[in-house]
Amino acid sequence: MDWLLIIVLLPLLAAAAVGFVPGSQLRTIRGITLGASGLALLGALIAFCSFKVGGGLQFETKWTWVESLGLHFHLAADGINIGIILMGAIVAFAAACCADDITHRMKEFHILLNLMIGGILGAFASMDLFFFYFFHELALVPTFIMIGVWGRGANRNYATYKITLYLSLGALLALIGLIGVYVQTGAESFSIPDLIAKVRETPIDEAAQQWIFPLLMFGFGILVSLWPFHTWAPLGYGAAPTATAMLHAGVLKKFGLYGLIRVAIPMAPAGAQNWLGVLAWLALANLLYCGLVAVRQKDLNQLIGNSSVAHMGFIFLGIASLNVIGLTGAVLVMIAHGLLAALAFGLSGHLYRQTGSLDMSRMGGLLRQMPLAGTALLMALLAGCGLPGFANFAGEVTIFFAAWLAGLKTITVIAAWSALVIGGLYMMRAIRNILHGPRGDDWAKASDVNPLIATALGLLLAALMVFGFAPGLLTKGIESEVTKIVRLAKPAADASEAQATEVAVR
Amino acid sequence: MGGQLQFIQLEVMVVALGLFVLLADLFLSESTRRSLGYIAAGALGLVFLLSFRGGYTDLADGEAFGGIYRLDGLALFFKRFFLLTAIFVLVFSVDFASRLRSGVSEYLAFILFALSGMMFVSSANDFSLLFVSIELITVTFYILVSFQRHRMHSLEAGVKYLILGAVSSAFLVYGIALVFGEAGSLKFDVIRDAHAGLLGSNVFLFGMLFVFAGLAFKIAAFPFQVWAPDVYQGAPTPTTTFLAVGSKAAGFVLLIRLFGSVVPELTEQWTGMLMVVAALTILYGNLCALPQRNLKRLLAYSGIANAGYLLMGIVAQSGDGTAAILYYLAGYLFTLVAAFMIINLVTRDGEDEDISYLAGLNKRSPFLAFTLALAAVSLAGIPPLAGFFGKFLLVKSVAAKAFGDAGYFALLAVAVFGVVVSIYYYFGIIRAIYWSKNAPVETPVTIAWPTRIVLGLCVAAILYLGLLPNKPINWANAAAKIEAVAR
Amino acid sequence: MEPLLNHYLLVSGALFAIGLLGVIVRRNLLIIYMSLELMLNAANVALVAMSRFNGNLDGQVMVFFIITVAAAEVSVGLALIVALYRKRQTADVEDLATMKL
Amino acid sequence: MNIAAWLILLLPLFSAVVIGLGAFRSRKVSAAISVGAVVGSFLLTLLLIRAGGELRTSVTWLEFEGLQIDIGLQIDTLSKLMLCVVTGIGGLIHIFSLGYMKEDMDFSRYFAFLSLFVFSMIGIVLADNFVMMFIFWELVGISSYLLIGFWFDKSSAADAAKKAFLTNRVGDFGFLIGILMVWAALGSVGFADLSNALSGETAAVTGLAGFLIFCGAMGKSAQFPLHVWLPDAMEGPTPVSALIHAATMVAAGVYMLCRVFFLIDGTWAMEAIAWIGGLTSLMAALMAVQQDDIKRILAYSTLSQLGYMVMAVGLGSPDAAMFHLSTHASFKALLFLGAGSVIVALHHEQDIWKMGGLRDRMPRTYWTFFIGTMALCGVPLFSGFFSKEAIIDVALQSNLLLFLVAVFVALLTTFYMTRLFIVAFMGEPRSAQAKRAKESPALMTVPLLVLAVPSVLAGYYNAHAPNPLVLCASLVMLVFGMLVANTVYSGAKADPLPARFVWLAKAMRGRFWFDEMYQWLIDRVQENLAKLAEAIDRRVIAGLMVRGTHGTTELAGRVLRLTQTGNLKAYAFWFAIGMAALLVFTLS
Repeated sequence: MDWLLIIVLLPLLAAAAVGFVPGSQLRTIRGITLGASGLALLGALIAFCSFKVGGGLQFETKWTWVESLGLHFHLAADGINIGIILMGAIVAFAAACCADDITHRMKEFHILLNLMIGGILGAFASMDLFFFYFFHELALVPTFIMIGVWGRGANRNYATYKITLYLSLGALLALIGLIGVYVQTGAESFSIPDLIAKVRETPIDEAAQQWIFPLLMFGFGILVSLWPFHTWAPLGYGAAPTATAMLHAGVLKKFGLYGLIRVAIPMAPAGAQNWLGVLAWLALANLLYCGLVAVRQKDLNQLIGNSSVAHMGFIFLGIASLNVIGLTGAVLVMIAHGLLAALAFGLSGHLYRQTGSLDMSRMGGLLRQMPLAGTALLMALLAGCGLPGFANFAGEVTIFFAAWLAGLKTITVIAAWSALVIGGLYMMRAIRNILHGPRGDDWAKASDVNPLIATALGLLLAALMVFGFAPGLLTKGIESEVTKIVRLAKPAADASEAQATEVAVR
Repeated sequence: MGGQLQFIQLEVMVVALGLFVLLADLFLSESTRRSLGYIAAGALGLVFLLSFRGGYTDLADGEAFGGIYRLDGLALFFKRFFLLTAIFVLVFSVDFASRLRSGVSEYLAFILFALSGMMFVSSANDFSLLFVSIELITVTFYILVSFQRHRMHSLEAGVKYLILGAVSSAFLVYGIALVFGEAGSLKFDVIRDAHAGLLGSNVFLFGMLFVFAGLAFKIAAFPFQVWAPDVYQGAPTPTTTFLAVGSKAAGFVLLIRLFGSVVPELTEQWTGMLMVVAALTILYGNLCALPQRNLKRLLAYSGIANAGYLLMGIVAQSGDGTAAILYYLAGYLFTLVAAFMIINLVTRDGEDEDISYLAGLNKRSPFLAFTLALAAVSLAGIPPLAGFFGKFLLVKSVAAKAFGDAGYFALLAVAVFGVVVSIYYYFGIIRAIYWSKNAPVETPVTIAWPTRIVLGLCVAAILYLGLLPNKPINWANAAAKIEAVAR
Repeated sequence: MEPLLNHYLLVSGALFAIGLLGVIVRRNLLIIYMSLELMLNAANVALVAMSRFNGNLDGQVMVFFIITVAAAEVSVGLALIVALYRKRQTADVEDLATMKL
Repeated sequence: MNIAAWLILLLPLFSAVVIGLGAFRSRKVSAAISVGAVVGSFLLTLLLIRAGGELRTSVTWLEFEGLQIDIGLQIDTLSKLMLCVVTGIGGLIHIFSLGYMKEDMDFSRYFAFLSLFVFSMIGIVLADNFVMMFIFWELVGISSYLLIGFWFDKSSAADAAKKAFLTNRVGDFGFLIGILMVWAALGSVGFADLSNALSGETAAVTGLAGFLIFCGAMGKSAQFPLHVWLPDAMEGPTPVSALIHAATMVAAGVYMLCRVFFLIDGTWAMEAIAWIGGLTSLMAALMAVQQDDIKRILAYSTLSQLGYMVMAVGLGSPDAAMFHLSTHASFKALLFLGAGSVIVALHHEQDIWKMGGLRDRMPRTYWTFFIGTMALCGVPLFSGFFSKEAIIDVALQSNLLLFLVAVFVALLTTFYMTRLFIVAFMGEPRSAQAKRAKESPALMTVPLLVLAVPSVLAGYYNAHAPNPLVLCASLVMLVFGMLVANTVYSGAKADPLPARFVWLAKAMRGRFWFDEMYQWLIDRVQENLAKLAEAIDRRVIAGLMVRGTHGTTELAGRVLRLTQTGNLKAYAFWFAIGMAALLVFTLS
């Protein structure tokens, strides 16, 4: 079965379907969105369960789109993206559940929401560079509009402009890099498998790699809020409607990281050798600096936003390690963080609806006031500071091992400090201010989550814990693919790493 | 001679149509005169269809009138392009007729005459034909621009275009004279063979640079762009559309033919200059558009920027680059027609074209709001629309030319910067449509059905060029296969 | 002394430069227009001379085209200037700056 | 047997999950599940001990080339002993809690957390590799956080929980780096593999790695300088203090050191560990002398005893440490539960100066508390005597200075425990609550009685004939301490010490101002760094760089636009200039 095609098409068809429903039929509109994302989730689950580890590309759909340029509509899953697609589908469903806070111009919102979901799933399912980029933009544009029209707060306009310009800049830089890959390989195809096959025979000219890699690194990096291009993220998420923030922070943002792993490293390994050192330091800046900034935040969304930026540091660090452990850990954290960010923004969205403010100094005792939401938030914040049992921990600890193995020792030490202590500090402060202590005065009438949102949050939590208890479900597939990438990037890796282990044992 | 005339059958039909319109004006009553534009548009549609007729396309790659007229893929592409533009502009003119006050039929006729000039330009294979047809366009445009004689803006724009256009013509002519002096002929075929040996001759270079300046004026490239904002703003909106699309495309067909096919060695030598011009054009257009609130002026600046992007295709000096220009222009045609038409409809009762008139448009007419937003998004180069794919092809062609060269990277960097800046102001348009308050006008917009059809066609084309580019790219590639470009 | 091509070119170049200068410095539209004619005629001089020295007539044919086109241009241009004068009672370009920035 | 081992681990988890998902509905069911789970684990532990022998079983959690992380169980003498302590004492404390928490509205939540804690603690005990130990290490940290902050509506409890967690995190940071270093050096994280790797000619890992690993223990076992959280942790319910902060969690650090003793043995880390242990025991004992809160006195006493154990490990005798750990677990749990019984009877009054005369009103509590005190002071034939002797003996063998410290701490221990005992239980009641106090119900006193048994007898399983010198020294200290305390406090209405030793008493009461110092450090360094980062973020990156770029761009647009003067002559002029520029550009 072409599960991926179904998964990607369902939300897009739902967008079209919503377009034909009169705007007054709110229930029908929500039903369509929920149904489509629910079915997509079901499809993703089936695909995930029937996925064969090490079986190469699966669930392929490949249609030629532009013959003369070698563009194909090519969807396929391997060990790396199957997990991300599942995560995306879960978050999409959860976002659809949490989208009921939008009542004004609801029809348009749901069209955009469905487009965004379709774009997100398509971006991660695409094996063709052009569609990879195309679907990302398809998801990005609704994001801008949703923040602009349905956003919140006084900073909305500025936030909309900032996020639009930043992300466009990042996407364009990456696009130039991708075009560079296409032009330089001479494969006359945008298909990633074709390109990889080609560079395996004849790598891209090293001088060109020195251009391609930084273009991709900074282009994709901007999309993922790499320091110092990160300030759009807390601002944008603070202004975004709940569902948008969940989808963007959770899934869409991972696109850049996915691109780094999927394209930048295998295509420009020589460039990577030169630039990954820089990336490692920038990753550290993400972790340490944004962690420190997060400590100072008074607004819950700003805190989640900054901590989410800080968490990106782990993933960058894993990528910068450029070994099997690190890349696997990076993908694992991508998935874990996706679920977590969606959870956190879903909850903050619920809180925002109660009083229209997320000022933490005015909260307090919400664990008593709203036990379900409070417990979920407690778990989310704990997962955010790396508690075992949640998937984040598995990924983060793996990345520490990888970074140490890669010889990034100073960075690992500071990163561990940032993660364990500073991360703990701001999360604990948040728990203390929001959930613990006497109840804030404004919150007397706040109500707990409704069953629909509770389902969404429960689903996210469950996924986090399933992957936390059994990360092997994901890592086996990831590892088998990542190994190929590492081998491509470091042809001598097998020998040298074995040697390293040998030395270590001696 | 009769055999040669069939090469120019389309042009003859267009001129005849123009004369017919002028004559018909005498016999028609005031009320039916309004629909004359639709009749002319319908007739042009027929001509457009005739251009696909086997008997005509069989003439492809042929030459006539001693080789001064060439009918190849490129010419054919542009003839159809201009025909389509003119059809849209004619329909548009009917919408605009009430604001012209007098001489509607003449206005239509002049559009047709300008169109014939453009169609000749696309086949020009000799400097004399080039000059005459380009002047045919320019002179008619002097009239078209200043057609609203009761409006000071229109007259002022006309005078500015007149003087500066004449200056550029003078440069063009002087350049032609110098080139003729060195190459000994006005024929492109002769110059093509001779130019490699003339690269050291300053007179030749001088001449070609003057010719380039004349054409750069047409496309509003830096440093010959200053006229565009004033003229675009002052001219009647259909004229502006025709100027922005048709006249610019006429400049590009000549640039492609001259610099792509006739003097490729010179283009190679001038790559640096072309890159600088392209980069500065992009920068100037986009930066000046930033604080702009008059929509027509905004689109004028954006038009300057787009000329810069299109010049990247010339810089690429390859079939791919040419194809990219064609693709981009095709997308540009539909986007700009839609944008200008809607701006006209929205500001119909207003003093000027201030962006604040867009407020509440999505309530006044969701269709117009959506179409204009789509046009803005396409101009901003965001997938999956025509503008994105065109920019994608342009960037790809430049990257393919020399990836890894710092100069080319600088050009690409400027292009990226320009696109980001442009997203800012295009986004401003979308913002004004969808979420700005205090709408000055709140009555629904009435749209005539032919206008509706044209807008619908534009939307369809913008989406088609963005979503299903397979066939259009093949057409563009086929049209781009002209002599000497296949380097 | 037999006149050489360069002499003709010098004359035409000077004419062109004078014309351009006129366009830039003069304020009256009519005079600017005359300067433009000067620039076109500079090209004519060059073409005729080139034609003579190249030994073919293409250039002279071109001159006819130019003269014709210039006539058309003048008729349109003068009409325009007249219309403007009627509206504003002035032919000074300095007054033509309602659209800017 | 494998199944039994897994069940020991998983029963409490099952309980926690079931109670958690049951969403705290039925109090009775929740309590029954929780108690059943821990008792079940205890019985299974006994089964394993009866079966004897060692057992190893594991499943893979994460696997890479060069890094395999298992969830594996290692059952040997060490872990069996610790399992006994955790599940046995844990079980009694569960039962005690039934009575203690009876009135609480969050009864079920309490038992869910308790089960979660037991699960995590068993995980640490059974872990057969570093990463698994780290995982459960963190889980113990979080369950302790949840339990300390159980009454989270109270700001002090919430703050204490936060403090405990963060202080532990600092230790965990060292632990993690230590694990990474060991892994990098030896290529594995499994204890068995590491031990094999070390068995050859290779020496131990570096002292730094050893010390970093010890940092983890420093946090969990509240060793100087990370000891500050433990006294505050007394904000939690008293059974929690007994379970976590006396018997099990704080002992985890010592247990871990014993588990990885083979790694650190012979490095300079050993010395550091010994000194830190000694210093902690001394400092904590001094602080205990001037506390008035019954639970705090016990908390400092715990610190001090933990210092003993850590010192023993540092001096190369994990056996003595484990010995003291097991005896200490029972009598300290007993003391805490006794204190809990008193606190409940006095309606949550914890100040010993508001007690007094409880001997007659709460006889069972009194007698069991007496046994606990005796054991802690190291009165001969009580369990504490043997284990403490063992440690002092080790100190005597290897480090005279630490021996003196240990002996002095023994004196202080006797002193403050006698003070506590006399002030709280003897004399006349000094408050209305104390007068009305009644003996606690059987649900609470039975665990006390049960715990009293090992408090007396636990020492015999490992009893050795004491070294005469050590015996003399400690007996002298014991008698001296009791006498002094008796003279000072017998019949006293308020503490006379502050009047006599003003500064010393102040320092002791002020806990040597560690909290203030840390607070200062946090304010000065951490907060200022954060402020700096935020300022940079706001001013430099979001301000100067982002808004600056935006502003410059916009300004450039506005300036460039000025060329568009609207003046035709200027346009012609630009045209000419442009032409000239192009000429210069192309022809030069």
